Amino acid sequence: MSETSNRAGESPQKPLPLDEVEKIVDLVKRSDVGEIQVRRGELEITVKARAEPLLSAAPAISHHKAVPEPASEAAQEFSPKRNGLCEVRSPVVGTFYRSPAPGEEPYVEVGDRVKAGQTLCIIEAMKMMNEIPADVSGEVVEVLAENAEGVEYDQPLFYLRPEE
Amino acid sequence: MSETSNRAGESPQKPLPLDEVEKIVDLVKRSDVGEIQVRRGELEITVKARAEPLLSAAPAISHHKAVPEPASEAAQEFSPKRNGLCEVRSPVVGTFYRSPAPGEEPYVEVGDRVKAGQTLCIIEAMKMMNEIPADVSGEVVEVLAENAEGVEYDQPLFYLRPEE
Amino acid sequence: MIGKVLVANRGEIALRVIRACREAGIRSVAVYSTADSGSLHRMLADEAICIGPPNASKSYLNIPAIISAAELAGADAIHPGYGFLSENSRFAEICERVGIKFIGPSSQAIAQMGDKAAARVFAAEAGVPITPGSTGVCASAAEVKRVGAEVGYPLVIKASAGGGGKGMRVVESEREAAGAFSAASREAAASFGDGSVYVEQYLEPLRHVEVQVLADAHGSVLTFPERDCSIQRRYQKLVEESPAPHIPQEVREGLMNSAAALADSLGYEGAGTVEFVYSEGNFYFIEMNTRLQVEHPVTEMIAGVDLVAEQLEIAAGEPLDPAEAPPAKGHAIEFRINAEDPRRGFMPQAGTVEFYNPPGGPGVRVDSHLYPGYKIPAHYDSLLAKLIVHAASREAAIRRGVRALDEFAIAGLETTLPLHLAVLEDEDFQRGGVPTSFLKERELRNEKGLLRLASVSA
Amino acid sequence: MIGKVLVANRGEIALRVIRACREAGIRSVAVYSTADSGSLHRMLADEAICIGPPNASKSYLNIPAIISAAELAGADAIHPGYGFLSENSRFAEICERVGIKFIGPSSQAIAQMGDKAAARVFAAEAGVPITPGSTGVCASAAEVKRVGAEVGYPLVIKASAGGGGKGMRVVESEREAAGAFSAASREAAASFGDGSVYVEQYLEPLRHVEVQVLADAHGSVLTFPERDCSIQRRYQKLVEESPAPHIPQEVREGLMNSAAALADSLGYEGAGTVEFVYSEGNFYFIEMNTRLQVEHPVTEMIAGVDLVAEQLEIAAGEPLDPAEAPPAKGHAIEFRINAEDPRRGFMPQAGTVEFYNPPGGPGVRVDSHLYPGYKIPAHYDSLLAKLIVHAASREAAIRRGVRALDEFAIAGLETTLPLHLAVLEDEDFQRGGVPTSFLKERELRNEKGLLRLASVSA
Repeated sequence: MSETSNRAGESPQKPLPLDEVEKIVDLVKRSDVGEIQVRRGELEITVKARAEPLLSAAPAISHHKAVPEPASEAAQEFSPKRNGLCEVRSPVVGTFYRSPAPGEEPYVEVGDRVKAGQTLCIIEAMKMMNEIPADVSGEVVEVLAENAEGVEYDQPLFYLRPEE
Repeated sequence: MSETSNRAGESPQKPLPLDEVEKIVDLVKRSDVGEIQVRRGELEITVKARAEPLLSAAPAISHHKAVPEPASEAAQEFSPKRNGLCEVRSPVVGTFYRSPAPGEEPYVEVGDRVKAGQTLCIIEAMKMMNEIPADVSGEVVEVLAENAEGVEYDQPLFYLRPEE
Repeated sequence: MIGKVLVANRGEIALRVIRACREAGIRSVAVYSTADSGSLHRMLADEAICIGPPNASKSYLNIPAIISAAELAGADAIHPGYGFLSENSRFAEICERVGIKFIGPSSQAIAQMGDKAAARVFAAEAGVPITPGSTGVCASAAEVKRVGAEVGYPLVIKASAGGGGKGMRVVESEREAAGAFSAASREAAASFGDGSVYVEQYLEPLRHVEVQVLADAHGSVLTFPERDCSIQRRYQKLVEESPAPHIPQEVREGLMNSAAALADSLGYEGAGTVEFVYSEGNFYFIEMNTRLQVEHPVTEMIAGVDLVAEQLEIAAGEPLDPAEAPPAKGHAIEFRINAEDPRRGFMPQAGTVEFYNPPGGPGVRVDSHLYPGYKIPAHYDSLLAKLIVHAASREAAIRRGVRALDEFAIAGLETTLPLHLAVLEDEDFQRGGVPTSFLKERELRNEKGLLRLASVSA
Repeated sequence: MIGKVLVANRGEIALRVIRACREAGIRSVAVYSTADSGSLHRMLADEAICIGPPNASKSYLNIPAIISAAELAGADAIHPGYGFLSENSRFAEICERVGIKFIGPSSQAIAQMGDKAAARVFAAEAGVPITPGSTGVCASAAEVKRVGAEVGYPLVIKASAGGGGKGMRVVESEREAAGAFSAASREAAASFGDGSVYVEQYLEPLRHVEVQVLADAHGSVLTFPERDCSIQRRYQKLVEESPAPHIPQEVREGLMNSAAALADSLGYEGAGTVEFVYSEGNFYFIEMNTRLQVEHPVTEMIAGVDLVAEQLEIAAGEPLDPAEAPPAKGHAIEFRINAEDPRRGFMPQAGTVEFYNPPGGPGVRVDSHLYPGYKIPAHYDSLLAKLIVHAASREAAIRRGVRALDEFAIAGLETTLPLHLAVLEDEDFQRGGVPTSFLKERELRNEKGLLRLASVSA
């Protein structure tokens, strides 16, 4: 959270009234209204009911695949940065290889520092080798795909912690 | 409600008027409006009803009867008393007659005072004449069905203003 | 000519009739109870009249209210659907008396077939094989014993006014005859207001097969290849198919001819179903249902006939065209999707349909009154939807059934959908021709969220 | 034997193929773009692989991504559906090269029929009547004039690589030939990367009729009674029916024989459609679509055939059984329900399906990827659902169509549902056999919330 204040005369050091937020959350849930907004001066609290009562029912029916799963879109929106990490995703469908050729050293290991543009892995698609570069400089925190396994478009491959 | 103006000189420690919020929530729910917003000075409270995501869309499609109309149940719950009036509803399906026989005087007219148990009309069903009594004593305020017309079960026939 | 039909029913069958009226250019009038104000049958009919409170005895079984509604709406005919007043001869008679065409047979034919003991006698006289047993009603336990001595045990005592397993008792030996007789009579009296019972040889294992009949007002009778309705739970059909698997062609012809002979000797008019038990190559008459059945679509799918449209035409006095019963094609199976939880003793479910998406694609038909957001009233029967699949062979129909059941999405309450998938997975069912004891002989197991049937070990 | 099929498509046709695979015991692999993560085809397939971003050129048209997905999933065949890569001979060729069975004809047959000018020549050689016009491509306006002098005006110039009305110009007289030639060539070059055009006599009024073909790998060809697809808007079909109204039996046979002759001479394999114009008792070849068509269900309904199941069997090398084309029964009509607002110039609609309840009951089939809550992506074509009705006669099918369209509930966006009701109400349509100019000659009027068609006064 930012430590500088964004508006003149405000007192941002003051703690947020989380207990009041909680009470309003309660009220929204209990009362089944769509939204409650309370503003007083610089303080503004808005609580919206979760929309889509439709699909929330989906988990109730176990084997019926036809009921939509909660779309993964929302998840994807947030994933590029998780806890300040950068996600490197696959730009193509293909087979993920961590090293240039079988038996050779992996391009990167967890803990390695990489520079933007440095090759992290290759993805083979239709006999074409696609080198996948790091888009930021930083540390390799996690490798998310298995060597020699298939990856789909947009599948997360690595977590990088960008340099400050 | 705070009387001090917003911005400078705020008193953010003042607790939020959650009981007032709760009253507005009640009002939204009771009144079936979409949104209530109250503002005074620095304080602003907005409560939105939960959107009926399913059925609110119904009016959008004109000729498709298959989309459920807002069920009349809710209306029925409230209708027995409207503005302190008592509704007399038809207990049977049949033809509504205001007088005992063609050419005779109606049982009651608007403005008449009736006693509980007094016949208000007859409804003919399968050649049977069903006398419909007033269930309270009071004044006939309105006759809601047309003489010699069909009425369905539960259809409102009269408004009575009950005696104090 | 029929210009306007009152549909004296609710749920999917009311929709079925309303749809047929619409397609025939006939106006439809729905009647509904206050519990059904949000129902599709109310919304899709041309007119709708509220006839009473939720309790069926005061609405869908309320004869004066329904007749009044028909008179108010100016309907010239009433379609009773199934259940409710559909086999009530008094209702049919009142319709006849007030000059409203009852879409079905005469009140006399309904009454004749409504008395199950008398119907047996009537069928036997028409040359239809009946199960060995009493001639008409049994007045005492002694008569049950006399039948037992003659045809052997086990026997089954049935309520003459009955149906659906009520007032029914199996008698394993002469010792049990007296107790079973009085229990059955008592139950019959309590259930139907008539304690009369009759007794038959109890055949087991047996299959339930039935023949769809159409008869016009001019003496023509059409019959269709039999339906097999042996997948039952407590005498309630769950899965029906047509044609019945492994039935020899001469038996098929025997069934169809018997059904035609019975309809003929009754002077029957309209749609009806003659029910038989089939056991070891022989078939015997059980009863005739003088109305449309829940499972009529399986016949429609294989025969390419529209039975409700035919009912409307017959009611209008039009003659049947024998070309309307062309050779059946392929195989059809119907699944009754009920608001019951098969994982918890088939506990009835009520509540709101949170999500609803019926399956589509080739060879799939859904008859249902559901829609997303529909509140299922707790007052009526549990049938939510009928899924009917049709394919070139029984094997293909089973595979299509699996596909469609798996796509069928109903959320907000538990249904019999997973039970049907378990039935289709059963090897005996896949071989075909299982007896009515099929479900009783199996237990339901929950495996990784899927329901499976396992034979009960002896 | 095919064990696993990758479905290189989306929407209702992806579901159609997935359903057929499921029923055939074949595993299915869906591919989807990030815009389709909430799509039913992703959810109903056995496996699903994301192949790219929303833009179709990077996902559903992305050959390397699709081939990679097929290799990753271990699919031994690819079904291309319609549109996208279904008539891309290079794609079929790559499939052939990497050893994945392309479910459709050879890349060579696709290429032969993809060049419309060459296809005309090929058809003529197979003995199929073609519209009088140029032999192959026209290199210059002078050649157009030469054809004009020979067969008379009006003429129509068409793009050889084309389809769907692009690169098409009507030439009313010799004066217009030069301008039309260059305009058509330019548009063809811009649309298809190939400016080649050819010229034909412009027949008007004309009807669009087409014949469904199935051909196996062993030289057997089956054809089915023609479909009439004359209800079009800007060369996009909206309503299709089979059989075509008022087509004499000898013309029907001529159409079916011509289609069979063409398929035969192509060494065709799989499902395909030969398209004809029909004008004043004569028919002429237009083009052959070397894939499944949107409107294939009307043939399925009247012929009782499952064309996608047949495609799968043919791809597995199984021989066709001539008994699979039995005499057609009844009449079927398909309505394309598009996300377009007919009241506002057919403006495309996107957004969320707030309420969805498809019609049910007898003779009604719905092929759709919608569900309540589905967000319609703006990136792809506007087809939301196909409603197909089947009944004993054309009149009955029209009445059933009215009934089903009226029940069909889609809320949250405007659709072409009301347009279809207006078409069914039109007296000329009801008589049957209207030309492709049907919709152009009428204007849409809004009357009390209902859409009606009114003839444009001359």
